[in-house]
Amino acid sequence: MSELDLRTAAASAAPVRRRRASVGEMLAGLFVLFLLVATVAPGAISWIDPNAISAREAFQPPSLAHWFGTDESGRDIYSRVVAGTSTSLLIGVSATAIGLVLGLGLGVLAGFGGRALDFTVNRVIEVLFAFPGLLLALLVIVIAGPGPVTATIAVGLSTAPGYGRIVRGQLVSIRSSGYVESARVLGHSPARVLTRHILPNALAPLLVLATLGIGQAVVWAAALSYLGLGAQPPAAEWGAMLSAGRTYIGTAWWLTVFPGLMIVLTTIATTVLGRSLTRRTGGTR
Amino acid sequence: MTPGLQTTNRVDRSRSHRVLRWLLVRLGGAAFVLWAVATLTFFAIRLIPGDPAEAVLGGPGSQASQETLDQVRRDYGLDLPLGVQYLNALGRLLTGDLGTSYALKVPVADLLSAQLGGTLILAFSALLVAWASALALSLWSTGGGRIAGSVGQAIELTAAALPHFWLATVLIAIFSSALGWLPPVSTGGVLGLILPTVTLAIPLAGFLAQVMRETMLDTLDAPFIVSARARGESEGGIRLRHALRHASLPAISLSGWALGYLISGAVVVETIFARPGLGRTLLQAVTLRDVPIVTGVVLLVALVYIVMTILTDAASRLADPRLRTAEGER
Amino acid sequence: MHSPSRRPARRALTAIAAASGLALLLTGCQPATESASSTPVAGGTLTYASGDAEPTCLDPHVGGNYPQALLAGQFLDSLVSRNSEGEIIPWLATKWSVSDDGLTWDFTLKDDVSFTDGTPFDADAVKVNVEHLKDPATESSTGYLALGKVESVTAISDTVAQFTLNAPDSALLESLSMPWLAIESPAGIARGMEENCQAPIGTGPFVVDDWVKQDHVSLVRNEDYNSPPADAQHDGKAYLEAIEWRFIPDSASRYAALQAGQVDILDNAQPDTIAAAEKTTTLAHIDAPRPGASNRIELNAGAAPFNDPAVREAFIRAVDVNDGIESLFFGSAKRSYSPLSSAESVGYSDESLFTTDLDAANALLDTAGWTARDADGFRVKDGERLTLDFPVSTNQSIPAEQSLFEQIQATAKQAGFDVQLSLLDLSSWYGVLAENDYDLVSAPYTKVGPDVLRILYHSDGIVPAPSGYFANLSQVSDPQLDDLLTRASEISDDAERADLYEQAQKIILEGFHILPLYDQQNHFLLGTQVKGARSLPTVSTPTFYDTWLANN
Amino acid sequence: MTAPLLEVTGLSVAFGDTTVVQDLTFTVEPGQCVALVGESGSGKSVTARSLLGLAGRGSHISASRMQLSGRDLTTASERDWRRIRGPEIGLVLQDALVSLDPLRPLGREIGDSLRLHSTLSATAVRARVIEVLRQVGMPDPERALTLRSGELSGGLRQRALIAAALALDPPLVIADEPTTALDVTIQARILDLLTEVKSRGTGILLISHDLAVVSAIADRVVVMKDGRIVEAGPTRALLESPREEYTRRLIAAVPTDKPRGTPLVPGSTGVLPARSSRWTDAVGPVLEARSLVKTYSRAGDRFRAVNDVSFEVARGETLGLVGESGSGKTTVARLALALTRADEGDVLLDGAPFSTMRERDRRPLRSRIGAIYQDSLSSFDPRYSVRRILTDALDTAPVGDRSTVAELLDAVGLPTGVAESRPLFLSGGQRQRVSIARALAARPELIVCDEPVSALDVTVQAQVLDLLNRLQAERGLSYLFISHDLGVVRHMSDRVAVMKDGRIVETGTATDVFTDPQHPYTARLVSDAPRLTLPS
Repeated sequence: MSELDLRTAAASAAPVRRRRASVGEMLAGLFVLFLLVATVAPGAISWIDPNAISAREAFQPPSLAHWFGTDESGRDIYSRVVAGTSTSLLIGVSATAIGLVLGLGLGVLAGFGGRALDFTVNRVIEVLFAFPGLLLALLVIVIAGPGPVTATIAVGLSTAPGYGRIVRGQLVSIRSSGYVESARVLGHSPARVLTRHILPNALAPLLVLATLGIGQAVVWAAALSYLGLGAQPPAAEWGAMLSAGRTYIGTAWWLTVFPGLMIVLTTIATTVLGRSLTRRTGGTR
Repeated sequence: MTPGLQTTNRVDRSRSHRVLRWLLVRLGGAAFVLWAVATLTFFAIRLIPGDPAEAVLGGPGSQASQETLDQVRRDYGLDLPLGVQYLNALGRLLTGDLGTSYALKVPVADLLSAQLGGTLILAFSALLVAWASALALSLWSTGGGRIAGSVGQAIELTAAALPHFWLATVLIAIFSSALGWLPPVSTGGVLGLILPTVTLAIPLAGFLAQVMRETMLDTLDAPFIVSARARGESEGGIRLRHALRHASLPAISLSGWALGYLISGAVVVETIFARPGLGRTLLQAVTLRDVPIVTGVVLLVALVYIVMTILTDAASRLADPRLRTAEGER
Repeated sequence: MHSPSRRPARRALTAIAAASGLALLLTGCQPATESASSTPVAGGTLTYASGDAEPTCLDPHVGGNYPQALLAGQFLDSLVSRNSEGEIIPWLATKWSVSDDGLTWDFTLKDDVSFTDGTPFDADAVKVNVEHLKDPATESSTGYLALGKVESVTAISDTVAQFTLNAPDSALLESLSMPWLAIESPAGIARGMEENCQAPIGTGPFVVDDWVKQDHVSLVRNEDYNSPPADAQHDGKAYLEAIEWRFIPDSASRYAALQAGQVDILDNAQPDTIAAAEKTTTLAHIDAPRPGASNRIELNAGAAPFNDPAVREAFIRAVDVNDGIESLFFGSAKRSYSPLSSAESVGYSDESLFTTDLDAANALLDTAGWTARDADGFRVKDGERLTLDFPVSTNQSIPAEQSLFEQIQATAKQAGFDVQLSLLDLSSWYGVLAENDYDLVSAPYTKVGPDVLRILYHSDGIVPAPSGYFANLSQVSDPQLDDLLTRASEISDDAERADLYEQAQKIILEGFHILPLYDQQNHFLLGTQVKGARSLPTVSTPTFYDTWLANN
Repeated sequence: MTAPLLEVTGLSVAFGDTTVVQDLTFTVEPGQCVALVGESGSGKSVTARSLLGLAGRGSHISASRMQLSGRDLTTASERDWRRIRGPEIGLVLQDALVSLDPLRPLGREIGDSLRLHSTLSATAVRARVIEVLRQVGMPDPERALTLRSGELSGGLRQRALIAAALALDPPLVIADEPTTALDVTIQARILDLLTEVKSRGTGILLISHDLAVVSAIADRVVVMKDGRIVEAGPTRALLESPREEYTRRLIAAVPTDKPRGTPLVPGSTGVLPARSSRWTDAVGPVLEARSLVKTYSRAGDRFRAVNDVSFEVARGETLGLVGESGSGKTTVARLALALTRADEGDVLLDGAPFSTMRERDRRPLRSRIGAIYQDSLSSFDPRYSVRRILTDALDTAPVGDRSTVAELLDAVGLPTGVAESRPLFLSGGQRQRVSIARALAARPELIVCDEPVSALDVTVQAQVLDLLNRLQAERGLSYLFISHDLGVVRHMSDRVAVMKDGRIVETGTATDVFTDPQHPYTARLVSDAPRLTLPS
């Protein structure tokens, strides 16, 4: 209980309070839609080459021609923000996926592997928890060297114990749940109970949690980029853009504010959607 | 015939025994985790490509002579078999020796013990501020009807989504550059602590407020609140005497996690606000690949984290008697 | 310019002094109260914000990099210094003479100077310092290389130290003027490296009081100071009571702290803040370009495709840097067309070689055989893409410079070059260079005088020195050039030497081995309450001996 | 006759457009106990809370008259209410574990009312709390001050809760289901306590779903259904000669003292799977438990949840297993189902080993024992519809002898339309029927019923019990029927085993055990069980 992952606490504590999509949820949905379009077809919503350099047009404040202004090399920030969506989201999503897969592995081992294995995995999770977030990521970077791939793996790895604990908790509670017991009473085989009851019921909330996790993964990855250990310029990754723009905060705020805003909005939107999903699926518990 | 207080007598008799047992289990667990962290870090560090001796001399560019390399290997015990090195490292660890920094050539333990205080002061003041503001926010947002609820939720969400480095930039721009109220870099005093503390506290407060608000709403739905109201308790009294306590429980138990989160954040915040501390030391060590320092920081943070979880665990047990009685039934 | 945080010393070298003074430029509005407060006031603490890496050792003998030099100037004195005209002037040594064969130097020392630990400064101390620098265990790099021709030092008397050389070295005085060869207390040195690194003991105007790692170094006034250099404005102890030397790595925070009055002076000023500061009445600007080489991109002639001079020329014709320098540096950096810093009087420029001409570049590449282009628009030859690896050290290139490289990448693409930028930490960057795994590289090099050219372009520099560093990153190997540079380093006639260096620079420029960008940027911003701050005309580090604070 | 203590005329409570209480009229005299009786959704609890001004956010309350001791409550402001709650009306809720703040010691919880409504000093508050705790029969009240509700047993918690309501000695106490979820023996003590409170002149408004409980203490009964009064009158008159159909159904549904096999739903035909039926002639028992022992560790101690338990269930027979909470009933059920392994002893199915086999070998046999649980909802996979739940169970039935989903639903009296619903959206009774249908799917010989009707309203309980009886008669099923409710067990069982502290203290035919208990514990249990007796 003491190391209860925050997101579960926030997510599972939310009882079924509303059914209809709120304004917030609709706005979040719209923003996520924007992100998806920006990822799949950035050309559809931006028209300027995100890497087109024009030194003469550097540091232009937001205008009709450049909605978010231009950066130090005269590149259009709006186009770069759109172009950066796929990179940033890719990092966020893959990091979450890595965390999820590792967490699932740990959780399944603990949840099904018998007492000794459960004990061992729990200790492993405890140990991993003792490297808080960014620290584990930095350790990974020391070992593997900086870069976007390492950063992704590092962030993924640092989220794994959280997911592992949640998966284990889910599995343990489902395994002792009434419906698994009644399936056993009916004489169904363990394999059938596992595939038809335990896994589906354990995975659904996990995927919802993952939605919540993507936002935080984007933030951590951006932090690594900011420290110069993640994605690197001229890649149009939000954290890297922010990092590059921060030098000019005194003279050109738009270099910093817009990529930062994207990170914040992405996190908010995924959290809102994740929570709304929790509420919707949580009702069937 | 009236049932006696036999249940409570049993609780009494075994209480001290149980507290001791709990403490032993926790300390044992802590020792194990520390050992595992040390072991894991020791072997993980060996995964770093390249010769550690070369790293001591400044990396692959140094092209140090074989002689120098051998000398360094002997100095740092790198010529011994891995198992012996490991045991040596563990042995040194037990005496509080974390090795010698590659870059600074000073004992890591001395270096870090000087840095630990700054980080802890920062982390704890941020924890305190986050705690207080989360509590205030959730009290307000659960008490003021639907609009306050929505606004409260929006504030929590936004706060939790703010990256430290961005927040720091914006806060400096506003409070130092534009308004000139607060110093942008550490002064060593309280004034310089404000901006870094706030930077770290805001996102955490967002997280905590989410949890607190949910707990508070659940608490306000609980039958004992009806009981309290039926005694003539006012809304303020309900919040103060009942809801507040319940809402702080998850926040207490999350404090261990929160401290880890804050130390992570300190890496960025200490660099931006030029505060001395573990985070900044770590970042510099990472860029210099100063392995002993990285290892030392990781171990130290793990230690802090473990101590903190034991403390929060104890605090939770103090604050919530249900935890003490529930223990045995597992 | 940023200096590397480790082993940078290898790049910072002494040189034969070309008598070019360092421009000390004080720009920004001088406050109207200037005349009223022109009498120095003693007392107060100056807060210095350094954006350079925190040194790992305060003893500049160990390693020897720019961050160390910045600090060492406050508590160590050198034997000699330079004035703003570039002439060597007395400091701890009052006079010196050289034998006809150029192999024996006698330095006469001040006789009333003591180190701050009470140890008297004498010829023995000089001997101990030189031996310390030449001892491999010291791990000296800069000082070691600078004393390469010095065989030994003998104490003729308490006040006369005799240097014995194995070859004539007209750069000796300039070498000795550098902070990396400053004189420390023999007793201090004897404490061992670990202790000496924490607080070296010198004769300087300030004393290291405390070093709080990751935060600051406290320097307090040396109340008994009596050995200022000959060009100092006053005698006796410094005006300032103390200096708090803070490390503030984040440039935006550093500037914000200066604006807020939290610090009095900062280094590594970012271009946009320089521009902003110049518009204010409360901040002033010191532009002190470092001596030695200009900031330039080296084209590695040691490997394909730049082993073909036509490809080198095509690259230089293809890229456009002028607009970028103008916009990224907000007018604070002037375009250079020379291998040498503008601080060097013998610098030779040829702007005509660097005019951008995309057609010419394309034509050159066509004739060089890079005729085909692939789907991405990059040129190919024998199935090989025209790729240029450009490792960039994040420690040595400020953000504006990194942006400039991105712009180079973009303009080079038009001609069909695929420039691959990779941002690396220092040790990885050295690694890549050591493995000859680069085509383009920018490696600033600080050294007094044109002798820097010998280090950078003599073919000896292609082979790593025993210290491991090789300086000839463009891998120019030209016997004629080697000859010119060797002769120049030993010749004593100034005019003749200037001529040799001009020939050498012509060869370098016309061979399209380098793309000069600008001087090594070295900007300080300071509050106008700081009076009498200047940079030493040796390696442009600031000195605060004459400095005082107006409002305190 | 003096003015009534509480007088309510034409009380209506609405939430938005939904009216949950309509036109309610009743009075409570000092020293009188009036019971509001109704099933879930009848509006009885909302009524109780409206009287405290606590109906909740969004409620709209109207009444032509609502007076407490002659004082008009309809115009009371929130401030007025706060002065009424506590000194004028005390409230006792169900289950003190959640009705007292688990984080605060009793002394503070009970003392709160005194602190809020009096100017007593801390010492005086403490003295009064001790006094009132003593009054409700709390042993060692001084020590109890420092305890939290979680550290007390259920009965003591409830006493503390009553003490909190009595602290200011209010003229009226509203008790909302004060004994639900308590064991019978403790329930009896609490009812005694309330009777004592009443005798001191305090008026009591008792809210309950349980006519039997009510009959023990109430002077008047108000029967509610769907927010309206169905019938009201003095307890004796109402129970003896109910005028309304619904009241009659309610009374009929109480299983206590209804002979085995009589239908509890008026009008349905009775079925009597008498012990003499042919099913019992088969050789040997269906299920036999021999000397079962199961040990758990709690708080460092090991204790025997099940201690040397033996019983057998004959074919076609119902064995009732009755006991209070913690007596080990559910553990016995789990052992019988071989869901946990016994430390000692074994379970035989049709004379062959069942519990000692390997799980793999036992699996084919499992279809012969079915199970029904108290919380049927949690025994369904939340993602499954009724149809999937049943087809999932049908897979384990013997091939060639499989019912269809429709047949199963029909057998338990559910419309086929239910098949596509998810259990979450069904009523409690419907869920339990689905649960029974699932148990039937595999064509078991024996069904273990663990508190199958405890969570149901009494009329629904009656229907489910009737259904179980009918199915037993039709299919010759055997039941191991576990319940804490003596009335239910007696009504359902041929033979009864009484459990206490992990042991079976008495076994015998239902009639023998209940009419002539041999063990003192059984005797106490029987005497404490509430039945529809009339206040004498």
